[in-house]
Amino acid sequence: MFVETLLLRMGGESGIDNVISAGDILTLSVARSGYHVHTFRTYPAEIKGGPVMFQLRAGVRPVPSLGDQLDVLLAFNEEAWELHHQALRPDGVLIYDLGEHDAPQGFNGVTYGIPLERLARDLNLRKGKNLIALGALCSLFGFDFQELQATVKEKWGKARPEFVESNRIALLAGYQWVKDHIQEEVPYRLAPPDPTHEPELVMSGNQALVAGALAAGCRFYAGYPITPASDILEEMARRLPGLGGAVLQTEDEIAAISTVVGASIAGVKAMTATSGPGFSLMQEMLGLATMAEVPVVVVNAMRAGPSTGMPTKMEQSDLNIALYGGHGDAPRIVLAARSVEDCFYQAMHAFYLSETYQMPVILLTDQSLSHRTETVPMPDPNLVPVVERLRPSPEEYASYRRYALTESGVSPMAVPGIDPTPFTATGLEHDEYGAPNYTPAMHTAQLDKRGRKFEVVAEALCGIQPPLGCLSYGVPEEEAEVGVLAWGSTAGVVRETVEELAAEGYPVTALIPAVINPLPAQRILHFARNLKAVIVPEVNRSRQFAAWVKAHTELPLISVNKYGGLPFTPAEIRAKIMEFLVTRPTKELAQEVTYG
Amino acid sequence: MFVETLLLRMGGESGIDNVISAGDILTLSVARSGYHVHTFRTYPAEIKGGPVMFQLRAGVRPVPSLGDQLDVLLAFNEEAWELHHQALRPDGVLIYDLGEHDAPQGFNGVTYGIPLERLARDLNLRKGKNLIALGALCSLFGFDFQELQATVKEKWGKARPEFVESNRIALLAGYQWVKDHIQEEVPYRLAPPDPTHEPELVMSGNQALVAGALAAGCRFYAGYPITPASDILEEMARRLPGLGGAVLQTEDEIAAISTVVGASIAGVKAMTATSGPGFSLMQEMLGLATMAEVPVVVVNAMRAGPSTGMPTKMEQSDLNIALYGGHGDAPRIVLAARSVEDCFYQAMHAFYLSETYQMPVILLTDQSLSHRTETVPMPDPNLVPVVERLRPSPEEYASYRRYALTESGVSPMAVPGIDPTPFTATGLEHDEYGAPNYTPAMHTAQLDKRGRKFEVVAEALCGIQPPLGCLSYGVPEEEAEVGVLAWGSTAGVVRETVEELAAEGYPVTALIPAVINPLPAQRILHFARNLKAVIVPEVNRSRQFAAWVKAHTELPLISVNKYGGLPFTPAEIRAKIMEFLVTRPTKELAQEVTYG
Amino acid sequence: MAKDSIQPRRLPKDYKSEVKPTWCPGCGDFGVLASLYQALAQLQLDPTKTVVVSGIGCSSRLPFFVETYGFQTAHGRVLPVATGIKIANPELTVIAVGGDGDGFSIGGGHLVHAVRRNPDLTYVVMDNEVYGLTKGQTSPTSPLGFKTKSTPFGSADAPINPMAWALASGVSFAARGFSGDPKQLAELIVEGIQHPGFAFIQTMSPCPTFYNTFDLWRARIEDLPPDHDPTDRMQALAQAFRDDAIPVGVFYREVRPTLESHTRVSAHPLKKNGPEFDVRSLLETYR
Amino acid sequence: MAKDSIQPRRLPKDYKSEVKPTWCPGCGDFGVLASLYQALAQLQLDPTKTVVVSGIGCSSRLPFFVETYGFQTAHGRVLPVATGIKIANPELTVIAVGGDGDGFSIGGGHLVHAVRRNPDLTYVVMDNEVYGLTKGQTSPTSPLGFKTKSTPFGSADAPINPMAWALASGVSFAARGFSGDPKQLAELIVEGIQHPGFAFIQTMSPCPTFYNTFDLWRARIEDLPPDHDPTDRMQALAQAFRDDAIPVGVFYREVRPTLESHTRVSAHPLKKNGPEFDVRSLLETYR
Ligand SMILES: Cc1ncc(C[n+]2csc(CCOP(=O)(O)OP(=O)(O)O)c2C)c(N)n1
Ligand SMILES: Cc1ncc(C[n+]2csc(CCOP(=O)(O)OP(=O)(O)O)c2C)c(N)n1
Ligand code: SF4
Ligand code: SF4
Ligand SMILES: [Mg+2]
Ligand SMILES: [Mg+2]
Repeated sequence: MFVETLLLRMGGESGIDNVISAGDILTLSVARSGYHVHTFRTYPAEIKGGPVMFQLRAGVRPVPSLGDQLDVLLAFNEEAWELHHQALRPDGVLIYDLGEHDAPQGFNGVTYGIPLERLARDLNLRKGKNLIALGALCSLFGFDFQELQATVKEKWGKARPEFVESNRIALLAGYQWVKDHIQEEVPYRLAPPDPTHEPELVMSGNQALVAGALAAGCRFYAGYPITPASDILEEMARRLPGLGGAVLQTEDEIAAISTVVGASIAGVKAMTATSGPGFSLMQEMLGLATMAEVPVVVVNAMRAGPSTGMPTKMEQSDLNIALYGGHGDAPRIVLAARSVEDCFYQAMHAFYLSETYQMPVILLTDQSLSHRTETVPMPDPNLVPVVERLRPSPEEYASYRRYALTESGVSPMAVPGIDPTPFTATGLEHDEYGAPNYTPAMHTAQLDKRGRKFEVVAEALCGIQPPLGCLSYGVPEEEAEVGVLAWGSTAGVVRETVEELAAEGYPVTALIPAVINPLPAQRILHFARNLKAVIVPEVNRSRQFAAWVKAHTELPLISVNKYGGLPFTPAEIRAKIMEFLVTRPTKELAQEVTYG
Repeated sequence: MFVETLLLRMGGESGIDNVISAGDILTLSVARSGYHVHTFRTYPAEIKGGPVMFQLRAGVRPVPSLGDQLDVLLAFNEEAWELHHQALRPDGVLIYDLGEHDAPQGFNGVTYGIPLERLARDLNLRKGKNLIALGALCSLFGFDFQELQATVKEKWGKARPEFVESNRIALLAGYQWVKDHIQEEVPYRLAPPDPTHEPELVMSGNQALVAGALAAGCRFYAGYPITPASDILEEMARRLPGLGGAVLQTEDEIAAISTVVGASIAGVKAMTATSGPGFSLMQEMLGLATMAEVPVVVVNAMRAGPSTGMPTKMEQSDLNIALYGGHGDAPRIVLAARSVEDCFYQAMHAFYLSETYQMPVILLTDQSLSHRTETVPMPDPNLVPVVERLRPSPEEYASYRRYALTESGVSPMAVPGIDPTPFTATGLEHDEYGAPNYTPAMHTAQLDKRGRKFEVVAEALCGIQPPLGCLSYGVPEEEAEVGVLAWGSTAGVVRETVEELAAEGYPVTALIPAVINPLPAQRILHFARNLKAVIVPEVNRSRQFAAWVKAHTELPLISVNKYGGLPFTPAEIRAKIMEFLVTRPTKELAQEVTYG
Repeated sequence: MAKDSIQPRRLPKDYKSEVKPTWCPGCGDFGVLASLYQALAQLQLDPTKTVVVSGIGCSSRLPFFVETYGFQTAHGRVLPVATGIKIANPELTVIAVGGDGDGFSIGGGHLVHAVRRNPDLTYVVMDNEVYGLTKGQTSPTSPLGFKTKSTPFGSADAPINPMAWALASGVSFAARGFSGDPKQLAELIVEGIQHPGFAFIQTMSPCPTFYNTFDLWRARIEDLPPDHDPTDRMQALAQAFRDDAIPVGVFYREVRPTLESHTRVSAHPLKKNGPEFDVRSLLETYR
Repeated sequence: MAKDSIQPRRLPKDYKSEVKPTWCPGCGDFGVLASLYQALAQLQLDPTKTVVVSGIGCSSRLPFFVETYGFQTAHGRVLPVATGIKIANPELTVIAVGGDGDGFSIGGGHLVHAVRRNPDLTYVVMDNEVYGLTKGQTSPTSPLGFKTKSTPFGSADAPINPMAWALASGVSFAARGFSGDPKQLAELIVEGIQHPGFAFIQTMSPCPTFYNTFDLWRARIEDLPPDHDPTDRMQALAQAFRDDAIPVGVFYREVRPTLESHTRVSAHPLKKNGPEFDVRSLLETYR
């Protein structure tokens, strides 16, 4: 049977089965054949050893979520079966290592034993087991074998030319073994890709984010390693020197944000990225950036908290600290990326806002978004303006006031070594020139100035369109009965579910803002005006986004919360929507769509 | 004329006129005569030199606020006149240093020139000018001169016995000069004190807070100096060693909270205190205390922010970070002290809650409360239970689980060296024994456990009475038309204004909770049920408390915000209430009361 | 360091907890853990009166593997937390452990101050010159030019010299061991625990996964010269600065007052042995 | 350190800003400020290409009093901020200033790492052995037994030795001056600014209000011995540890690569002199 999406998981032992690298290469080759892909992976708590899992969801049309039940499970060992069999659909496909472990019991779907380990041993390719498995999968499910071979050669050949030949042999061995031993057809096969669809990029959220930051003109990065933000540091370290920029691995996160604030004062667009614990440590310096009006971009790739929590698991529980984390009246712009593609755009957006309004911008992502890969259509950097901060004009030189009480709140920022107008920036309350000033009138005026900037942002952002503004999915709002209001990486699963339900004829819609602060409250109220129920799914316990929306709109919201370290699945979202849906589609419509 | 309260301000040059020490001694002697007092002081930005001000408000009945216009201004120099004359009522009393500066112009009230500097010079008492001034004030306003003499002798005599005689001479010189040269009666004099009223204590908020913490059993304190919390460290350093406790001045605030967490793990009730910038730095370790379930008390004495802001000015702008400052789902109990007296009770309360529920408790105060002194009736420590944390019972030893998933969420906490049940505490997500565990089920269960504790607190606190619970003032709620909902140190001025208005016959009431999280939402809803308007005054720009209340109650609230670094005055609160009051009292009633 | 007289003599294995180490096969930290078991047994430390405290990192997982009280704190905060525990109850034996990143990078500010205050802690740093847990970035002890994912063109930052740093900060006991020689290391840990004051023990503990230095270090490690005088701070510094070899042994030792001798909490609320206190007597002073 | 050729020669007073110092009369920091004006004038530094950065404290108020670019940051963060400025634009002369609390207590963790990275900064610490701004508490350089409001029974913590600490951390230039000798201090600051790398200048700058050490220090201060070899780190350490006197002068000097030589930003967005970059070329690599 041809299916529109196929969900395939490989489970094995970290450091032995090379599950992740196999998964990544398979993903790329499948994407190159013209499919859409969406991956998900879990790492063991151990650095080496321990169970590891990679899952590829591929589809003829976009696959915005990680999906539900597995269509295919490839278990490199018995533990993988134990860990993952409950996720496999009853009529799914199980592949196990024939000869190494017994065929798992109690499964009624299709089972194939393939002697992965034995083939590797026979060919004397100790590390080739994963490639043998890929060849076998290719053969079984009819993926483009040439593409797979070419991808392996291109991606691994450069680094390790001495293995090009043995890689080829391994792939072929798996491919051929299946051809020789398995005649029957697998129950599911991906429908052929849309021939008009041009293959897309395959990137992780962190990679897209770095590209966006570089496109926006970021030329300095400072950071301290922390999962799941470390690869932003690493990617920057690889890329920035070639672009005339610099990267510093600092002694801690306080130094990272401090160095970034320094670089920005000196006129360079600068950024840091971290995760919860590091973000907590940055709060004081973020307040300085607010007070001294220094543009900085801070990425917080959320993971399960509080405290050290579960570093390799996702959660959407740092919204509160992003909104409210600093002492004093220190509002910050908060953005949340919704997909891998959106990581690119929101990174550009963050720099745009930060430079324009001279304030810190927090960009929230999370572990699932940071580490997963997705097909992404080539982003268009021209969709987001690249700006430079307002600087004093020659007429202003003579009476330059860094913190002039302007109408918009934005005042020209002189840069040392560039502008001839020295001033002293400070975290103390100050007069228009920057000199310390503690009078009630000046504190009030400067708090108003900084607050006014924020109000100006809110107005400027009013009505921005995708890719930066709110995304909508499903039926038009005025026709909908139930609406889903989501944020961050939960966007994908909401999009998928709502689009599916809408296609099935259900009056369901979704709205997903990227700008969390200032919240597009009018847009949300408009969205909700005819809805019978507004559902807010988020991966945290304390309903952080729902509370924030409620504070601005007084809308009655239905929270759906999950907090086990994993993203929502489409079935979970669907079930919740169904609870509140009264209208059912006519049967005809439903059938038509299910077939389509 | 006899008045019920008298507001007197002295302004001079820091380091020369010794305004603060004079003010403190006058305050104490006036309180010892049976009056109620409430002081307010501002420090210069300079360490030495710069204008300094001390203000004493004394009354026959409690004086919960700093008052409005000055009845009396004593200007040690011309700058003091310049700075403060606008605060002086048109028919007030001005005292200036005769011979040193000209009688200030443009003032139509009563003016007295007293040759303070010349008297000091004549008597060869260079530093005695402030005491001469006190003697003169005493004479002019009929304060108890014997009490003043005794107070000076007792308080300053011990430290500097060599000055006892010259102090006596200085006081007398001022006293006698007035007797000799000023015959007319001053326009205002305090009515005689209530003879049945026993003199009360005179303390600052920080002193009361330390006393409360010690009463609750706090025996370890770690802190890093920061205005206005430094004197909590200093007071603890003086007191704790004598009580068998210890104090550590750490290298920064991160070390302070870390050391406190360590001391608490080892079974000692421990606390730290800081202000905004330091509080921002403590966020990560507070998350560890939440995750590892370690009781700690953290005082945040708020000052004007953000960033370094205005260290010597008050603000109520750290509520958001107190509520939401940590990454992850990390709820914390937040208390806010409402008066000097309440600093004592809430400090005890904080330890009670923290030890009972094994979590961090944040106690908010602010610069005005920390540094002002007030008369306080002798607190009753028995009003707050002193508890020890739950520890494993012998029956539990064999199968001890530190993080057992109990119904209340509270699980026995073993203490090294005391209980024979070793375990490892951790900031990682963990199973019931404390071993790292990243399974979705366990993370969900432990988040629920920690969250459940919080729900149990909310229930337990439901209906607590003063001094810990909500304070109410004015007419009974069911008879009121306008209500004021306030928090923290704004309580005093609200109490005074509302009581005054109620006495004048206006249907006005006030409610002031101490527990901000969990918010007594039911109590607030009950308070508001018949009101036409609920006014929420707070000293910040972003309406932090109003937003928090709104998130829990959906009440329409009228925010009144002031953010210049100074507390509200009664006139400001009164004006706002008047805006929303429809009913006016009958004339008879009003007159009766104004007279009373 | 109280002994429990009824209890039979504890063996190293008795200090093993039920949590199995998650370290990579061949990780140097296994050697450190073995040495610690050995040292605990040699001193017959009471598990209920011993606390092993750590920060975050591969090495900082160690407390879970030891059957004593333990506390894995936040990244870099092991020393202030350990100091708080020790002041609160000086009868406890407090052993702090962690990695080079935890101790010298994010936690570096605390090291100097712990050292100068001289609480009676033993601090065992497992120095692998790399960030293990976050998968192989440069650490403050990584050599110049070190190529990692975070420094693909080679690290430009001169490494710190933790031993010199501790010595210059006034440490009262400083030693260096090698996880490849767990016997000597166990002796050093025993000495460190017995030392009345802050004992800094740098253990060279390779990370075969991200920076396999076993052979390199084994070739360069040698005992301190027999005539080394551990009471001479300048001699110790000279040894710390050597670049011809990695000397191991006790670099420095001095007895000076500990922090707890000034600040110990005698009125431990759970032991209730403080002076009677009625807050009203304090409050009366405000009349 | 660009000179502006049209501009007439700048005098020390030309570097005075309009903001008047808020320091107490007699504060040692006046001497340091005077020395700094002197040094700036001697080097004819361009105020628009010079940045004075500080943390928080009495001493950290200094940037406001200097007519160059300035940045008063947060307590303890002067060095990472200054490092960011220098990397972003290495043409700037960056001078970091602050107090002993700012630099050695809350900022202590950054000092070691700034020192080892060796950015071309000059760091002038005004060491008064006390916390001035917060009104007189013990600082990490306060002597043992020091009685303050925060240590009413005398400080129990051994003071740190900042000079030894900087030297052990690998500082490339280290000097000590005295605010009571502004002429020598100005020379040291000039040398520090000229030194290509991190220059650590400890200035003994008394706080007459909370710890008046003018006479005490004046009596103990003496020049480094004439035969002192500032290229010998061990000799410098020995001088740092002296307790018979407070030696002043250049303790140590060494030229090694600076941080900016590795990491300078050549593609400064406002100067736009980087390579042409179209992000699509990067994105194409993900196909
Ligand atoms: C505040 C914070 N920042 C960063 C991290 C991520 N992190 C965990 S361990 C570690 C460094 C580990 O290196 P090291 O201390 O040398 O220990 P090792 O793993 O090498 O034993 C880092 C950066 C964290 N947990 N918390
Ligand atoms: C995070 C933070 N903690 C504490 C403070 C309060 N504070 C301001 S300056 C200072 C110490 C000042 O001492 P030092 O650095 O020696 O400077 P000095 O005033 O002696 O020149 C402290 C503790 C602060 N501003 N920020
Ligand atoms: S990564 Fe390195 S330090 Fe961590 S467990 Fe593995 S070998 Fe040990
Ligand atoms: S308090 Fe001390 S350091 Fe501060 S300005 Fe006054 S004399 Fe100088
Ligand atoms: Mg390491
Ligand atoms: Mg100082």
